Amino acid sequence: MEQLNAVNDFVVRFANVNGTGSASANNMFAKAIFRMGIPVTPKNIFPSNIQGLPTWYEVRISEKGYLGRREGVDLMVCINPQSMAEDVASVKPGGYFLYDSTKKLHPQFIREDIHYIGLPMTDMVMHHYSEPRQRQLFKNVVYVGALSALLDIEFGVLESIIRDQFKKKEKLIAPNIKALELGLHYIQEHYEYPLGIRLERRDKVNDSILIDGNTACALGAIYGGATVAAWYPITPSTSVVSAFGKYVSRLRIDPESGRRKFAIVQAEDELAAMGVVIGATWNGARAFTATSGPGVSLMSEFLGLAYFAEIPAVLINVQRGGPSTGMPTRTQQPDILSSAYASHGDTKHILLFPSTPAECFEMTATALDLADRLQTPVIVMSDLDLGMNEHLSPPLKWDDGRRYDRGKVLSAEELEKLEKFGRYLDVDGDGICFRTIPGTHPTKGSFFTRGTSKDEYARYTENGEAYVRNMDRLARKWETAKLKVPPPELYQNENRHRYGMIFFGTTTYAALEAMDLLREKGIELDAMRLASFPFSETVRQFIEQHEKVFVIEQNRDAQMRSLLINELEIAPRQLISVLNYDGKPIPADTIEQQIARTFNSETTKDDVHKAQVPAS
Amino acid sequence: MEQLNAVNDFVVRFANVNGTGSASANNMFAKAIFRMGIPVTPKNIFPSNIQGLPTWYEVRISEKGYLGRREGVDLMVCINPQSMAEDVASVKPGGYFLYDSTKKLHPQFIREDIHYIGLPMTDMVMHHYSEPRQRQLFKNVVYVGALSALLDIEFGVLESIIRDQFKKKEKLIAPNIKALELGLHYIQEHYEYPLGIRLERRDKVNDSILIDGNTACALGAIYGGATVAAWYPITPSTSVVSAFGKYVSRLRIDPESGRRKFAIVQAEDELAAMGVVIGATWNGARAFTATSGPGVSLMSEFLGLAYFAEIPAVLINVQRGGPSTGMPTRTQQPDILSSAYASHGDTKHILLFPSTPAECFEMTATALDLADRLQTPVIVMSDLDLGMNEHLSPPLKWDDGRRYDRGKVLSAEELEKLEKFGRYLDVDGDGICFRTIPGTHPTKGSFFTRGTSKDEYARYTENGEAYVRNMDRLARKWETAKLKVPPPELYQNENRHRYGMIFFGTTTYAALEAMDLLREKGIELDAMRLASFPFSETVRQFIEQHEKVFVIEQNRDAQMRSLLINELEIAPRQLISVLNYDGKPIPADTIEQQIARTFNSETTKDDVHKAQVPAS
Amino acid sequence: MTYIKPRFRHPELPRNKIGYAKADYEGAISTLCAGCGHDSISAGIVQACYELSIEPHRLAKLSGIGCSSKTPTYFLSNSHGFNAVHGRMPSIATGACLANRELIYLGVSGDGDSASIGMGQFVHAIRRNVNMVYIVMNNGCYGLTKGQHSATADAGAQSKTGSTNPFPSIDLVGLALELGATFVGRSFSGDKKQLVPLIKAAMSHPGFALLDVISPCVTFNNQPQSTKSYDYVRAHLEATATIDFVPHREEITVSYQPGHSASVELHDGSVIQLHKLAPHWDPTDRNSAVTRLLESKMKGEVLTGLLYIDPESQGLHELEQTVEQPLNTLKEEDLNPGAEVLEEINNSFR
Amino acid sequence: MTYIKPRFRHPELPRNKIGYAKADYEGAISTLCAGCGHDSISAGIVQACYELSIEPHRLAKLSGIGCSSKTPTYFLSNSHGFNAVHGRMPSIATGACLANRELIYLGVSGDGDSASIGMGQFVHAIRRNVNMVYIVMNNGCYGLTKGQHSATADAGAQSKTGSTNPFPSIDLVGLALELGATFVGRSFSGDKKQLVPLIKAAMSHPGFALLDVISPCVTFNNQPQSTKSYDYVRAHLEATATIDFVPHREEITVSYQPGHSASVELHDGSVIQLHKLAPHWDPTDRNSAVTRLLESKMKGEVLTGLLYIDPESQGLHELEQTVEQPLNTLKEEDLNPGAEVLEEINNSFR
Ligand SMILES: Cc1ncc(C[n+]2csc(CCOP(=O)(O)OP(=O)(O)O)c2C)c(N)n1
Ligand SMILES: Cc1ncc(C[n+]2csc(CCOP(=O)(O)OP(=O)(O)O)c2C)c(N)n1
Ligand code: SF4
Ligand code: SF4
Ligand SMILES: [Mg+2]
Ligand SMILES: [Mg+2]
Repeated sequence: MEQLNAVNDFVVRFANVNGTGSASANNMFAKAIFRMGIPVTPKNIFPSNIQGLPTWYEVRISEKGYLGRREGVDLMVCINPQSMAEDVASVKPGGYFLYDSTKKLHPQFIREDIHYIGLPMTDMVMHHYSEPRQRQLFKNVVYVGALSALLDIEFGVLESIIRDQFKKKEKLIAPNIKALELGLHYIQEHYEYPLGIRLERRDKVNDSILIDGNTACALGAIYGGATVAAWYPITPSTSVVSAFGKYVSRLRIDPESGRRKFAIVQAEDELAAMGVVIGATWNGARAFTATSGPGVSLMSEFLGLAYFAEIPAVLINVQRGGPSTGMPTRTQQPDILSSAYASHGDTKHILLFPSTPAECFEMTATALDLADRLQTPVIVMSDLDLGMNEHLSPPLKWDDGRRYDRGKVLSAEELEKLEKFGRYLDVDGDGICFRTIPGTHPTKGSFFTRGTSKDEYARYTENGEAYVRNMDRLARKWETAKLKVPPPELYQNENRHRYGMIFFGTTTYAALEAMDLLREKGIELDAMRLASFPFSETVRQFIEQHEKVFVIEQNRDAQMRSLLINELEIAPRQLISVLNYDGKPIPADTIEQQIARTFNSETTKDDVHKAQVPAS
Repeated sequence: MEQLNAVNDFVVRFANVNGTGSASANNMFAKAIFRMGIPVTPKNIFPSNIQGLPTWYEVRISEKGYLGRREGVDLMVCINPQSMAEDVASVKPGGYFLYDSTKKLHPQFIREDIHYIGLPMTDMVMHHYSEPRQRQLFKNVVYVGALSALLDIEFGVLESIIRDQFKKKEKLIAPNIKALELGLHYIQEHYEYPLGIRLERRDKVNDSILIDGNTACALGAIYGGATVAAWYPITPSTSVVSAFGKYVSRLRIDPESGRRKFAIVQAEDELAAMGVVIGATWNGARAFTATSGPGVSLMSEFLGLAYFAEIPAVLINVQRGGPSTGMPTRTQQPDILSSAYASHGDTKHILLFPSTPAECFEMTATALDLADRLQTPVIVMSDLDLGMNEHLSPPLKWDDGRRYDRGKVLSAEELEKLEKFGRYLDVDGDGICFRTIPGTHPTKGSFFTRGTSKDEYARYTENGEAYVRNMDRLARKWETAKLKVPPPELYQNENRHRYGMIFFGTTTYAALEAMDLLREKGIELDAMRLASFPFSETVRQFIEQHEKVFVIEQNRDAQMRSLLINELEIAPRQLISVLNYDGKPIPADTIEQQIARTFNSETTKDDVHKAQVPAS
Repeated sequence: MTYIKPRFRHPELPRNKIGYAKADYEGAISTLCAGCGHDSISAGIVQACYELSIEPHRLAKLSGIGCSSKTPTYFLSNSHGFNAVHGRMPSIATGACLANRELIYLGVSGDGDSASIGMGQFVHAIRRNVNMVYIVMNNGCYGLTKGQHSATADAGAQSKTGSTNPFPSIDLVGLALELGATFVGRSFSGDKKQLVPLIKAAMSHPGFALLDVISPCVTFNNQPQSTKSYDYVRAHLEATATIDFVPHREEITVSYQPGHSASVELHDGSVIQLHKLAPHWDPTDRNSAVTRLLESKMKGEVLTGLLYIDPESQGLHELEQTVEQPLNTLKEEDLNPGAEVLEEINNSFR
Repeated sequence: MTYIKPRFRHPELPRNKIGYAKADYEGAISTLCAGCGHDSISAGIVQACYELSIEPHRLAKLSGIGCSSKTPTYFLSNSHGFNAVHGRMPSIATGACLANRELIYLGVSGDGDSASIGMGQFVHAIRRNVNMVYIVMNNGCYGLTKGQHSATADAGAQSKTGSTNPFPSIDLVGLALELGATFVGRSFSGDKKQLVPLIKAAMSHPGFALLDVISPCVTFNNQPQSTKSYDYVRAHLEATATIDFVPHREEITVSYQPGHSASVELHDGSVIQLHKLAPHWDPTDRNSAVTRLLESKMKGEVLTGLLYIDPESQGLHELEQTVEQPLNTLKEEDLNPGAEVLEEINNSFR
């Protein structure tokens, strides 16, 4: 029988039941590989439920540093009988299947073309542990121990992880290590090891960290000086604010009084969450909220208020599968249009597109600056994949010399000198006006904030000319924003190819890998990663300098493509969609195949410009 | 001094204070002209307030049937000292100014180039009426009487209107007629009459009616069989449901029991209003709601649910000036994008664009059919100008042979015959599936409606393939919709010119007049009026058959143009924006000027393709 | 439409009056955590519907979002179901109810779904007296999003993630009484003997019937100090009375000592029998219910049972004066005034 | 920041302790209907702020949408104002309050704004005990949209457009008591003598202070049978007690007979003096307030005055344990843990 062979380049998938504590064992597995200096990306595929349903943990190991998802499983670790049929089927021919051999495997699960490794996990834990909860937990550790033999994970690394993890519960260290050893020894006694697929220590992760995007956003908010966080729980954004809470409770407690230099409001819903943010920023604090699709819909009225009344607000939109409640535990990038144009009337919002946890950190802090500078909402467009999965990321960086940009806020002294304060006077011609914070000065600088039309002095007016002046100034501010938002990343010094590709956010991982795959096939493209909306001149130029540009994104309606066409006045036929919207992170071969197909259909014909071939 | 002279072609503006009962006198004025067979369009320009602020009523009389707004006032009827400076200034040179001469006019209000007509209204009513409220009300009637002499309004027509109006309060007829006579006689005794501008009976209104769009929508909902109306009050949509209430209370009471064949829910907010509609239609009734911008934002989450769970819903969006609370009593077309793409995730909604009250009627009834047929929300895009102002309109028409199209709903008998019912099975290949109404059959046809991803049998699933199948079917349904929605109106049998123009809704009035104005200047264009979204092939062809197409709309961000580019894959440079967004209905000369300017800049250059020159 | 089909009968299975077995009222297998209170309430619903001989297709089940709101999948699979968006089920139920006055509407919600995001709709459904049973599966936390405090969490409660709730708990029963609800009951998922007759009574009530059912979340909020835990509720449960529901036309068999019992006759002729009455409490006197509830709160008791019923309750259809025939069955000829009337209307605009 | 500038003084104008004249507390000219109750409440606010010697810039005024919500333009033009979207002022106020604990927050809303679209936020602002005065200008209708019934309209009320309200009226005071509000009062726009000290007391209360002020809409809901009309309220007004507010450090001059009066001392040392007490009512006992209110309702009385105050109230900042220094004044050095700590954090992810 064929046998898969590979060093540091394969996919392991764990099939668990949720609520059984498998997450921490699985994390240990990924972290051990990371500590062996090998690039790794784990992904959780979990149900919208608390306990008892199938959940998967998929780990891609890639010495080359490919961090996107890859289809096909090399080694399946099967703990969940519920999903066994599906799990057996997903193993690549020649691959491996580790299962609980306490019970004999039913013949229907036997494939001729894969290798079975039986580990009597249940038996082993029944024998060695007495408490039911312990049995459940250690079963997970046992299979990690087995994997350490099967894949050549350095045992010392696993030990070190356990020691770190239980620093404060030392008692637990020994039994955990024992469980590892149980698995290890069983394999050593019963099987040839390692398998054809295995690990070897490398030095490829440098100073990287393994962190999820939501935690990084939370830290960005802390470093960016947010003091008020308001939110309403919703998957997959919930952990942004829980991580914020965890760290501020350590980092922002006044040592003398024990009191808090922050406030977290679990609001009654998303409307209120956004209201709290707007109230706090209006009053001069930095504030943010985090939500997902349904929350963005509910926030639209308030987003329009913040746009029109010009109040800073930071929203972290951790996108999930839509529409409506959609696929709450699956990933997509489907809120681009609804975020960019949230609310009725002529509104537009700033969007930032982080693609790594390091960028989640940086862009959240930047969003707080931009919101203050531009006096408008800024939406950080993360997604479930980025937010809830751990990613190999450059370390988070903060320059201690960096100051917050609080934008145009007048102090009491400045007000004192001012002849007459006009909240909506465009003094500098950049569309951004000076604001004042309540309580600043006894007689100068007070004004009325409203969502209705107003004149330069913030007085209510129904005068059409005043309204137009104000709307045109907002359009001017939008032009200013183009110069302030993070620039796109170009992957070449100068454009050299006829075709280009554009991607953003989590699509980046797969897009970069696809570029390599295409290059192997002799197809070369220039590439650009979008970092923000509104789009700068660089984006326009990139598109103009190419005959056709592939726009890779994870939604059905090619929303980023629409936004590019709309806002840059691009001819639609120039932009070719590469889409994936099944709720799983887009894999490199989907991109590679869709692009290659276009290339091969004898020089791209017109009919391919919207090649919405769904992946998988 | 110059003197304006015109028969049946001028603008009269009344400057009143709101809450003083001027509306009914002003309406009488417009109606009299209408009954003299002369086309007329009145427009209310009112503040967001209940009493005591300036309000204007502007009547355009146009024998040629131009029903858009025209800048410049020929005759100002000034009852409000608050706004007098502005009102004096707005009269065209050679025009007329009718004022209350009880008090002498302050010299600052004297212009050399206009004609003043003093009418001591306050004196007259003080003298003839004793009660304060009567004095206030009859003052308004007095000036109408004066106008009857000044403009040659047939007195008998005014009398007939009063008789009709007070059919049930006969006592009021005589005093009203007396008030008219007071005004009439005063002019006859003190001035030469008629003025240079005056009326002459014609036969130009045929069987037209003078009605506001909101009432027409309400009647459309009644004729279309809506039984549940749910709403939350908001200007300018409020009168849709109040008119619905008024007519159903007459037309839909069961004669035997006195009970109602309808239910009107004044919901606690717009979210709830949309929820009630969705609940009612899910349960097999026809239902609708009406709202304006802020309401649409609040409804976005529910609109996404209705799209994804495929529940009919009709929403009448009477647009007003945005963003946010914006200009609640001014008109715009600013919710096109937010309505078309309302809600997060990949969602799209059907839009209908009525441009006359007759179409408000027809399209509301059609919307109820389409929503049932396509099992999705349908949004009727009216606006303040169309909804709240009276318009000269073809009569409302209903063919008694017309049947409601309830779409694909299975009866108990059909279910009985069915092997297995699958709510989301695309049996016919048009993307539209069969639905069942709760309670139909004891054992067949029940299913679970949800906003989450599901399979063909309405079972919850997190399976990516099932999700993609469903999303692709929804995209197929969207294609079907293109064949079902009302087609655009073309104003020529075949396209003959290099340039075309596209307009929709209330922009139509001014656009058609602008076409004539342009023709006078030797500029000829083909024209198309959009009636719906998604756009049909005809729309695409019209654009493709022209070098450039002007898209005329009333918002800042050229939203319809965006939608055309997005959905039809049109090259942006082909579409040139003509915009007006000051909250007043777009006037013909704004359009004419913007188009002419483009034409004259020696063949349209590239830089004009987004000529966002705001009007006024 | 009533559409009772003769059904194949397993002789050994007990059947109700319309020939349905209990299995006919069940749904899909629950995916909730083992031991979750919500599953017991689902079982109570199944039991009540079976005992009342409800035709499943004559009932519509609605919910919002949450573990609790998932339960309609787990009962009555022959009923149409609607899983709305979070907190917005009451408006959907209002619309559904207006469309067809003949079905029974059973709404299921959670404390997050009703007391936080859904507060506005909850209040206004009560105010409108929408004809429906509204069950809140109240566990004092957000189960589905992993255990955050809800607005019914106890002041001072610690969540599993360690945060302390500094805010007072909202008492949905007290709130409903204040708002003028016409049927207010509280129960406990672990007390089927009380829950089932309460559900049955609620289903016969013409108007909004609130059942606030404490339903422990074993995964996130079952610490013994939580007032929503099995231990706490068992220790502090106090009932206004025991309850029997005697449907219309059934013979009343038990009779109780006067003074210690009361019976309330409903519009459709069914009777709620209450015995071992709490002192100074009259089930049809709202003020006495309010007072009784205040007392219990002071003592830290969990007061359960039927708290208040307005036997004169007029449901939404009465208040709105809709015709007897369901609105969703009215046809063109009922609804459309026709071309002739339209011409008259046109004339009024000339 | 306290920033009292010496001001130019017109010798003849009376001044308060910080040298401001009443005119310094006024706003733009009202555009409401002549006779609208809301204008009297605005005047009451001006009076209260003047008497309390509040520095106008140390107060932030917030509102939603409606005629009532327009009033902040008509008082305190030296205060920052925020006219939010409809029904959502409470969340804005919550955020504002958290950002700066040192300002006074004065929220103004209508019955539509609070009891319909804003119900959820209203309830949760109470629950959080947000430090603010919350005045509902309650006229039982939607003034600005032309007189539709609001959720506080009387059951059976006829609107000017002729529709009858079949639903019970929501009593915001009863609701607030049920929800655990820490300061609950009701007043009448036409009773400045009661209103002004109530506003003053509310402004000194550390937490959410609700003032439900009946404020007739002369244009749409002033028919004598409306419980929100001038006539009705004048005829049925019943006060819990008359009220005096004695600010911190002022001498208490009047003293009343024991048994007929009570005084409540607030945290900041100011004192609320109540006299001619309603029988069986203790202003600091919530249950007695509930009972008193129930009684009044039965009699058709409009019970006004201070109904309940919790002198131990802990406002949102206490509950959230925020630092003394306003959050909006914290600087980089207070907020940013610095690069070194970040490196430690990075390490924890290796
Ligand atoms: C608009 C929106 N916000 C947030 C969520 C996420 N969410 C799902 S269930 C839930 C809370 C459920 O709590 P509860 O109603 O008490 O139900 P339980 O799970 O405790 O039974 C939340 C916040 C959502 N689905 N939609
Ligand atoms: C989202 C939204 N819906 C509706 C409206 C329209 N609207 C403005 S004020 C108002 C009601 C105001 O009633 P209330 O709060 O009682 O104030 P009042 O005018 O009676 O003082 C409504 C419905 C709005 N501005 N925004
Ligand atoms: S998390 Fe709690 S509420 Fe949800 S299913 Fe589990 S026990 Fe029940
Ligand atoms: S409409 Fe009513 S509430 Fe509004 S200003 Fe007039 S009287 Fe006051
Ligand atoms: Mg719960
Ligand atoms: Mg009101």
